[in-house]
This record gives sequence, structure tokens and C-alpha cells, in this order.
Amino acid sequence: MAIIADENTKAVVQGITGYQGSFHTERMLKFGTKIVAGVTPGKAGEKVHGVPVFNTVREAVEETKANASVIFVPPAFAADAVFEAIEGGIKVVVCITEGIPVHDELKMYWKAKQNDVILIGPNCPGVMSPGKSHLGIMPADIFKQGNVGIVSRSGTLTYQIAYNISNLGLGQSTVVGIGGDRIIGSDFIDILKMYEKDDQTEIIVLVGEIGGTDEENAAEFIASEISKPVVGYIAGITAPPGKRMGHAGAIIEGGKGTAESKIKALENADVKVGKTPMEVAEIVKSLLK
Amino acid sequence: MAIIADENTKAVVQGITGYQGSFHTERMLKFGTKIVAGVTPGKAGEKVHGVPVFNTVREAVEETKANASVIFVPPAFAADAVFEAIEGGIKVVVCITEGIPVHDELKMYWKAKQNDVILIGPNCPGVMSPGKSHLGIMPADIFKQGNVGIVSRSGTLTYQIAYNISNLGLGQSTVVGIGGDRIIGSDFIDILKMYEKDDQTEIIVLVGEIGGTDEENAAEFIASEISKPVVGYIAGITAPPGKRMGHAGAIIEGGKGTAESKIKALENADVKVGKTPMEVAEIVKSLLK
Amino acid sequence: MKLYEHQAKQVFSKHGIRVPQGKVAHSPAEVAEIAEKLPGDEVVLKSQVLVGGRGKAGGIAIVKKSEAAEKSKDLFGMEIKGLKVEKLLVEEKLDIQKEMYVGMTLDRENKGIVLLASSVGGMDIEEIAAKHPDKIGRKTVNPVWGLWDYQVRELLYDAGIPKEYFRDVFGIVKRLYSIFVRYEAELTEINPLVVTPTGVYAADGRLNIDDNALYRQKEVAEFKEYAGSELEKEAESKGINYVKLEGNIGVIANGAGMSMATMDLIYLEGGKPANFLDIGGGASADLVKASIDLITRDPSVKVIFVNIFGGITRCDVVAEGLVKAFSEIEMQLPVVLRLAGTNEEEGRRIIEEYMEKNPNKLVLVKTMEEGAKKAVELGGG
Amino acid sequence: MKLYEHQAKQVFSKHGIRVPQGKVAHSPAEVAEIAEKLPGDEVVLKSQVLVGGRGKAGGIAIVKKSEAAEKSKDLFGMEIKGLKVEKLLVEEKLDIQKEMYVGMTLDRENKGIVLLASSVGGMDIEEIAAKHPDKIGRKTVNPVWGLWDYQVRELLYDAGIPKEYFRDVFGIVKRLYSIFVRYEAELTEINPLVVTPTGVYAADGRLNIDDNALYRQKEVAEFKEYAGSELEKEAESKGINYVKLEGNIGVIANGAGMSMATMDLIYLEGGKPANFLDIGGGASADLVKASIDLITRDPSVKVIFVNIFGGITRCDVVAEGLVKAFSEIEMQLPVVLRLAGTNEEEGRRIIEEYMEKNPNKLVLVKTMEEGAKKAVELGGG
Repeated sequence: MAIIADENTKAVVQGITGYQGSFHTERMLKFGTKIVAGVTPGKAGEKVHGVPVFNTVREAVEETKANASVIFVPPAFAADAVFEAIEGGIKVVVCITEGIPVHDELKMYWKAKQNDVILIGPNCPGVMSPGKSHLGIMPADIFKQGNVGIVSRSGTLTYQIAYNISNLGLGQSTVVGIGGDRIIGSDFIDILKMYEKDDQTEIIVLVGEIGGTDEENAAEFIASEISKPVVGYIAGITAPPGKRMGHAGAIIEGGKGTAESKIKALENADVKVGKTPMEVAEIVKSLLK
Repeated sequence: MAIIADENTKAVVQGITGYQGSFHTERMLKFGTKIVAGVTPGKAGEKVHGVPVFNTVREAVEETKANASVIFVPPAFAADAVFEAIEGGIKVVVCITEGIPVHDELKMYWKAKQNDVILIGPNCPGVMSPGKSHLGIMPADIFKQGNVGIVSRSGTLTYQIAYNISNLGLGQSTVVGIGGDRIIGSDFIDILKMYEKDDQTEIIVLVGEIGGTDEENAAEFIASEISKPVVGYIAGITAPPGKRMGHAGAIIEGGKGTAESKIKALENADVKVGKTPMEVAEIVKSLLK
Repeated sequence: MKLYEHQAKQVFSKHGIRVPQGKVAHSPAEVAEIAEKLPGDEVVLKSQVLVGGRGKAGGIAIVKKSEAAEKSKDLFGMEIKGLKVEKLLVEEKLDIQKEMYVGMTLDRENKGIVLLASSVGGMDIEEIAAKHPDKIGRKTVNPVWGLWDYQVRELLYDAGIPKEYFRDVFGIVKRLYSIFVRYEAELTEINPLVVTPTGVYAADGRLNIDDNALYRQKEVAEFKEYAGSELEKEAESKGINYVKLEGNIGVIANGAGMSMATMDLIYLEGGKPANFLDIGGGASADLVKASIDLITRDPSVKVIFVNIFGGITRCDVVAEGLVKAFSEIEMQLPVVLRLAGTNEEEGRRIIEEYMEKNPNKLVLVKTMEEGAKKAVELGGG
Repeated sequence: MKLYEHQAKQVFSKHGIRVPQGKVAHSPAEVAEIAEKLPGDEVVLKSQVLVGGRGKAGGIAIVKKSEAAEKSKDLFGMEIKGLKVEKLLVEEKLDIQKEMYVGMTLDRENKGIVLLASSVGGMDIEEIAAKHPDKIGRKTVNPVWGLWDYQVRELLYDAGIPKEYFRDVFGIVKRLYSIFVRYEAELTEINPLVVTPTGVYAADGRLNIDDNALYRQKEVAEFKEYAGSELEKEAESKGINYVKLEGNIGVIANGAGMSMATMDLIYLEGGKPANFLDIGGGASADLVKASIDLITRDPSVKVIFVNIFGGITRCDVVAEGLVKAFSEIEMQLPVVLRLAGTNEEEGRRIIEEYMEKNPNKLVLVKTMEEGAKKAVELGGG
């Protein structure tokens, strides 16, 4: 089955005429994703890699029955794009855009929540269900269809771990990059719930990093609600506390959210935590046997 | 059974230490309403007619398990009071206050809606279930327990019609004054639904007035969803169009919302419309036989 | 509270919506002075009255600058739908290439703010809506979430706003919405919104503010001018809801619904109310007295029908106010009085006590139907 | 972006929160001049550095006016947690009767804004929270609905704010919240919030603005000063996420998670990273070149490990940047390079082509584990 994106996903790309939008639309099409429409205000009637462009999401949905959206618009316009997608009737919104003001992200979160829309991201690599659908910017070649579900706060680390898993002869049901910002649409728990219900997923990999308490909350949830085996990885063991690590999602706030605290919480929930991306893949392989 | 307010209603009065709050608390207590707490910030520890006063609704609910609120605070603070009641866990909020800015009323409506709270009013006389509970400012003496459900946009007209019904030897299950402002928490349809389900109510009286299209919408709803007989009254047949009639709820906007249009809509839905308040009572009596 | 066109335009301009150059004149001399300083050969004289249909009533004129003062004499003192023209807005004449429409108002049904736009303007928007519904864009905004850009785009695409003006109109709609919210408006519109060689302008402007919000809308509250007939102005200044009507039966009631029902009853009995007067909820004795005072000064009134059903209003307080009025005002008119509801007993007692000592023409009735009948009888209807 | 205390206070004051009189000085002479004009006999000298714990580090002094300039010489040029003191805030000394606390920050877990208040302040708020949890009021505000008065009241009752200051603190919390929203803050706090005979003042102030919002927060964006070491300042001005660390292995990676994982691996292999450097997503060749340039100028670096897994970042673009860097910068350092993901083939081809013609000390590895091991080896860890 896979989660979030599958054979039935028909996607619109918001910001399709931009550089990133166009580049990744081509890659998604090549992968096999059903990109049925693009949206850029004022560019209705154009085509990008053969995909028809509309002025509004509402029109695109009316014409193509799209049910998912991938957003590539610049940060200043991203919240508006998310709102437009939601009010346009889209049920899965994947927001790739990085650098969105956090006060906008708060509104995006609540808008999606109130409308029962799955919002992935922002500042995320998207969703990849190998062999079915890919909504985002992941390097498709490294994935293989299989039964490992991956959920991750970090983009590149996700690729790394998926790549290692593929190299061991295994594959992924779905790979979800939930994004590294402090306020995101879907957190670990939201995705864990879906994997728990998903027939195709037999084992779950959770990739976290320092900052916040999302991993600790996930650990608690896993202990009580998840029956499938979970393997973890936490980046930032050696990050100096209080220093700013790249994006704001990785600030260590008030001593909480350290790698130690997260690893401990996961291990207490019977999650095997790998020390390197390679070790994570190896644990997955050993548990699947 | 009655609707909205009954024997199980335990009410808090917001603004209990004010002139109106205190006056009507005494009257509600005399009627038999369970007023378990009052709220006025900064006056915790005081008592008004024996009712303990708290600083916050949250505290009042924690201490007394109140499940309804009657609001008498001045218009500038009324929206805040409604929000406080809703977040404090109150499930029925009756807002008596007149003169609330309409942009505040819009927010009150959505806040109640999102939290599944019944908001009655503002600018309304409240809810009266004779023999059970009274949340508001109605003159209790004129009501009698019975099986006529009344819902009305006009305060004084409600009393008049209820009074006439009582004088004919009948009584009311519940009387709801939904308020005359343009934006109100519960409209005719919301209350009609409750009367339809209420065992005690055998016949419904709907009292409308010119302005808006609430009566027209109600007529449509009655035609398809209400099995009990409905008797109507519409005030403002002789109101000159475009002139401002007291509160803004009665402005005739753009030719729509005339008494003629409302009466016609109701009659099309098989509602008997009385020409005078007395005639309304007489129709009710004839239909109940 | 309705703002005059020139006031609305002042607000628009302050918030970045372009309006024609112009100024308000109170006399032909001022008209000449203002016209002189405006660009072009011709100017527009616009009567400042708070009703629609000025144009059709002849309240707007385009004239040569040299003839502006002379022409303004015709306009000053004109009556438009009962309102005297006391102010003229003297404006530059725009070089109009196209007329469009944007407006917004409360959406009672959807509990929001409805935005309207049309690529056709200058006529009555209701007429356009009826004849060319496809030319009207319509969008309800949820007041909690506010207006988002995509909604403005959808509105303008639906309205068929041409590409070349899209960006300008987009900006104007956003500004207009923030004015609507910031000033707590009930309605605001620009009709026509005009395209000229130098850009898009609000050639006319309406902005109605929620009266209940005036206490915190100090900037526009200062614009407040009482409008209507002398009695209506006085009533408004005292907080009495009063509208002058054609008949001869003065009506005082509490609550808008009850007041309207009272009028309806008078009509049913064959009479005609002289006014609508709602003392509201919880009226004081002084307000009751002021209401009686007001009505007695309307020469067409032959009888007064006071119809009170007390809730938050107390019958004893109303009775006190009446007694006060009867004692202090020289009353020749017969009064029909119905008191019921809160403190009814006490109210009737006060009135009966007064009647014992004072042979006023006061008839105490039991029901409003009876009262209406009696009032029509006494009014000679 | 963190504002300095004096900048935060400037914003507070503009929005109606009272702050002590004072001004920023850059030299002892300026200190004397400012102190002279302040009321009272004594003044407070406060080092302006963007770290906590100034007080304990000796960065704050209360002195007689006459001794202010002399004392300021000790403070100027002091180092607090690695940051040089270059500015002093010279302020009037308040007559402090009581210290309280108010603050607000993002609530990641509840997706809102959490407001904190305490009737005890002046110490570390975390310490208070740990030792006297009952003394802290806490309230999460939903950002869509905004802050309502009842929430402020609940907060202050929970915090035990005494009745006599309730109204003042209420006003300050409301103002602080509107500052938080208006300036798109991540955090703002007043610690201590002090009671004096003339009212309640913000004796200290923090205001951190969301970097992602600076493009539309022009008023505070102007305060922007690059902080930290020279290399860190340069990196920030170029948009590179760079933090100087203790070790000798220069690290370049894409994505914060990958960068941290790379550092973690180096530690696991027994080495120490010289820095954290994240080129972000979709980096250009120029950014890659600038990153190499930056790291080569850190004298402690012995080897550079470039660890790229392409997604939105393209391996060919990274390779181009590296080639550019190697060609234009005189490189003595060995470089370990791992390229995988988007356009991996092309990236490796570009690098291999370059290596054929140029005998750089460049080691191309397959995995990041292998790369870390190799880097530690070459770095002599």
C-alpha cells in the first residue's frame, strides 16, 4: 500500500514555472509520478514538460481532479500557497520551500489541522513511495521498493540511510522527510501512526536530530502504540550545546532535546538506535530476518 | 426534556458584580436557576446574592462544575468573556450584552463553532425552560411549563407571544431568544433542529423580523427536516425599506429580507403565519387540539 | 455610521489607494477657489449626501472651471431624497478609460466578509449582478483567517479583471480589505474604480463603520455628523432609535421587533404610525421622558401609543419616566399605555397613582391589540 | 537574529513599555557624557554582548557618576564567553522594590506561543522554574486566534502577580505579545521586570527575531550586526552556516542533519571536527568555493572532509565549485570527498577529470563512514 503517496496520487506542482519547480517536475515525471497540473498565477495556458499550467489551484483541481500538491514557491509566498492548496481541495500538501518565516509556519500548521489535510514540511525533501509516487526532491535512483518505512527530520541523512538500506538488498515502503524546521505540518507521531496501519511496512526507521522534544514524544508513542519494530538514528551527539547548527530546528533549547536524551528515550521504548547511518541499515537487515 | 437549559444546567454569571449582572442573577435565582458561580476579575472571594465570585471562568468551572454561562459584561469586553467561557470548558454560553462590535461577533461565532459550544446571542434575552432553568433576562412570571417551543429574533416580541400562549392555558417547553444582531451564535435552524429532537416540544413558534435571509433559510429547512407543526410571525410588514429600524439586524439590505419574502417562504413551507402576536397564540392553540 | 464620499476617500488615500485630487467646498466662492487649483479645464462637482442615486437626481455636474462657482449655486441647497446638499466635493476630472467595481460587506449567512469585484462598474452593482452575474467575482473571507493573496487572485480572475490592471486592482483590494478590518466597517466600496492613463483611481468611495465599534474607532468617530431631519438628529444624539414616518400615531415601544409589531398592528387597525421609536433595552426614566418630549414636538402626532413589555426594561422605570414627562411637559395629546412584564404591578401602580391626582388623557390598556385599536380610534384614523 | 539589550529596549519603549533612561557608549568619554545627563548619583554600566550570564561574568557595574568613565575602561575590551565588549549601555539606576519576570517564546510542541510570567525575577528563569514551579505562570496562545485578555489574566493570577502591579503587568504582557507578533520574534523577555516608586520598568530586555522574517521586518533588520569570530561573521554574511569548533578536521556537508552526522562519525573514528559547515540545499558552485576558501583560512584545519549527498543539491554543481576552489585557491590541505545522490555520475566525472590534470591531494571515497575514517587518518587524529 505505502503511505501518503501511491498509485492514486495525482499531483499539482505549485510554482511549476520557477527554476526549482520546473527542474523537479521533470524528475518526478521521469520517476513516474502523476503530475497532472502546475500552478503559477498569470501563466495559465502554458505547459511545463507537457504539464498544463493553471492560474489557481482551484481551477487545476476542477480540471484534473488532483489530490496532492508539491509546493516550490519562494518563502514569502509559501504560506499563501499552502492555504490555496487546502482551500482548493487538496488533501496531501508537500511543502519543499525552505526559509519560511516561523509565524507563517504556525498558521500553515493550524490551517492544515483544521481541514484534516496532511501537510508534509515545510523545508523538507518530500515523500517517496518507490515504484509508486514521489512528491518532492529526493534522488529517486537510491530507493528500492520494499517494506521499510522511513521517517526523518533531515533531508540528506534520509537519503543516506535509504541508500544504505537499498545497498543491503532491502527496500522502502515509503520515505517521509518531515522537515527540519521548528514548526512542521506532520511530526513523527503522525507518520508513525500511518506506518503502523500500512500493510506494506514491516519495520520503521526514525531519523531524528537534536532540538525540540519530538523524538522524546515519539518514543513515548512507540512504547504504547506501535507494534512494528522501530530502528532509530539521532544526529548531533557531538554538537556543542547552545550553538546554532544550521537551521533553527537544531538549536538546543534550554538543555532539553539533546541527542543523549533522545537516544535514551528511544532505547527505553525498545527502539534500537544505530550509531552510524550504516549501522542503522544493518540493524534493519538483522531485524527483518 | 426541554432544550439548551434544563434541571442539569449549572450556570456561572460573567459580570455578576455589575448592575445588570447582579439584578438578573437575583431574578434567575428566584426563578430557580442553579447559579453556582459568578466571575468578575479581581473580585474573587466576594459573594453576590450568596453566589461565590471567582476571578476566572476556569477557576469557577473547576470549583463548581458549571456547564453554562450567562454574560452581562459591557460590550467592549464581551467577546473576551465569550472566549474565556469557551476555553474554560463551558458548553452553553448565553450572551445578553447589547452593542457588541460586529467584527467581534464574527470571531465569537467561529470560536463557538470550532469548539462545539452552543452560543446564544449576543444581544438576546436568553433561554427559558419554564419550571427548569432560565438563563437570561426574561420576565419569568409570564411563562408556563408546556409543549410549545419558541425561537425568536426579537426579545420583547418573544415575551408577548409567550404571554399570549400562557394566557390561553398552554405552556412552553423552552423559549429561545437568538438575538437581533446581524451575526449571532445560533440561528433559527440550529434551534429548530433541537426542538425537532426534543420530546417535550410538540409545536414550534418561530418569530422573525425583516432583514437578512435567516427566516427564508429556516423555511427551506422546515420544509425538508421538521416534522412538527411550526407557527410563524414576522415583524416589520410596514417598515419603510432602507430606513434604519433600531438595531442593525433590521436594516433591509438590497431589497432582500422583506417581511413579504419571509412570510411567503414560511407559508410555502406549510408554516401558518399569524398577523398579530395574539393570532399566533390562537393558531398554536388550534393546532394543538 | 456612513462616511461621506470625501471622508471615505480621505481614508482610502491615507492607506495607499489613489483618489482624484479635490476638496470639499461649503460655498460657491470656495468652489471657485478649489477649482482654480485643480489640473485640467474642467472639474467635477459632487453633492455630499448620504444616499445613493445622486447622479440620477442631478447632484453631480461636470463643468468648466470658469463656470464651477455659478453651477454650484444650483447644487447647494438642492434636496436629494429629503437630504439638503450642504457640501460639494470639487474634484479634478479624470480621463476615464474604463470603469470597474470592487466592494466588500458583511456576509451574514456565511459569517464572514464577502468581497465583490467586477470588470464592469459605474452603474448600480445590483443591476450588474442581476444582468451579468458572470461579470461579478464573489469571495467570502473567514474573519479569523483573514484575507490571503490567493483569494484576491481567485476573485479577480472570476471578475475577469484584465491582465494589464490585475496588479493594481490586486493591491487596491488588499488595501480595501485592511481598511475594512482596521476601521471595523460594515461596507466599503469603490464604484467606479477607474482606469486612467496615469493609473487606477477610486473615483467614488463608500465606507460605513459599525456604530458599535465607534468607541474604539476614534479616527473615524470624529467624522460623526448627525444626519436626517431635526427630530431624527436630536433623537440620535440622545441615543433614541427614531425614524419619522407619514402617519399621525406616535409610537413608543421597547425593542425593534416590538416597535415594528406595534406599527404593523396600527396599520392592521387602519391607522398610520407617525414614527418608529425604540427605547431599547433597560431604558432609564430620563430616556422615556425624552422620547415623549420628542414625539410631542412632531406636529402631525395626534395620539401617542406607548407599548412596553418589560424584560431587561422595567415597567416601573418606564412609568416613572412617563410621570416625569407628563409633569414637566405640557401634554395635550391623549396617551394609550400598555405595560406588561418585569415589574408590571409596580409600573401600573405608579401610573394609577398619578392618574388619580392628574386628569391626563391617559388610557391604560391590557393588550397591544387593544392598545392599537384604541390609538387608531383616538387618532381619528 | 538576537537584538542587543539596548535595541530590544528601544523597541519596547516605542511600543509603550517603560525602560530606564540610558544610552549606548562606545568609549569611556561617551560614558562620562551620558552618565552626566542621567538622574541620581549612580549609574549602571551594562556590557552589550549577545550571551547570557553577563552579570556573573562581571559585565555589569553600578558606579558613582564620577567614577563611571574610569570603571568603564575595565569593561571595554573585556571578553565574555568569547565575545568582546565593544558597547556599554549607560543607564540610570532604578530604585528597585521588587523584581518580576515576563517572557514569551515559540511553543514547538503545541504549535503556539507560550507566555511565561513570575512574581519572582532577576535570577535565571530556568532555575526558578525548577525550584519554584508554582511561581511560574504558563499559557500557550494559539497564533490564529491571538492573545485575549482573559489569557493574560489567567497567566498573571497563576504567576501570583500582586494586585497592586496587576494592571501594569497586564499592559506590559499585552504590549510584549504584540511586539512578539509584529516583529515576528522567536523569543522576547523582560528579566527582571522591576517595580519602582514611579512604576513598572523593563530593567533588561531580550528580543530575538526569526531570521527567515527579516526580509519583511525592515525596522529591526537594520539592527543586523554580524557577531562571533571573524570567520563566523564572514560566513554569515555569505549565507553559509558555519560554527567554529575545537578540532582539526574541516567539515563541509549539505544539510544540518548530514553535517552533524558527519561530525558524529569523525568523533566515533577518534578525530575532532574543526567546524560545522552546512552549505544548505541547492548550493551554487560559488557557495561551495566560498566554503572551501573559508575553511582553508582556519589555521587549525589539517584536512577537509567534503561529504555531499545530493537531493536538491546537485553533485555536479558541488564538483564545479570544488574545481573552481582548487584552481583559484592555493590549496595545501588534503581533501576527502564523498559525492552521492543527484547527478552523482556527472559530479564524479568532473572531479576525476580535474584530478587527471591536477595532482591535488584529493581522495574520492564511496561512503561517509569510509570518508570519516580517511579524514581522521589524514588529519593525524
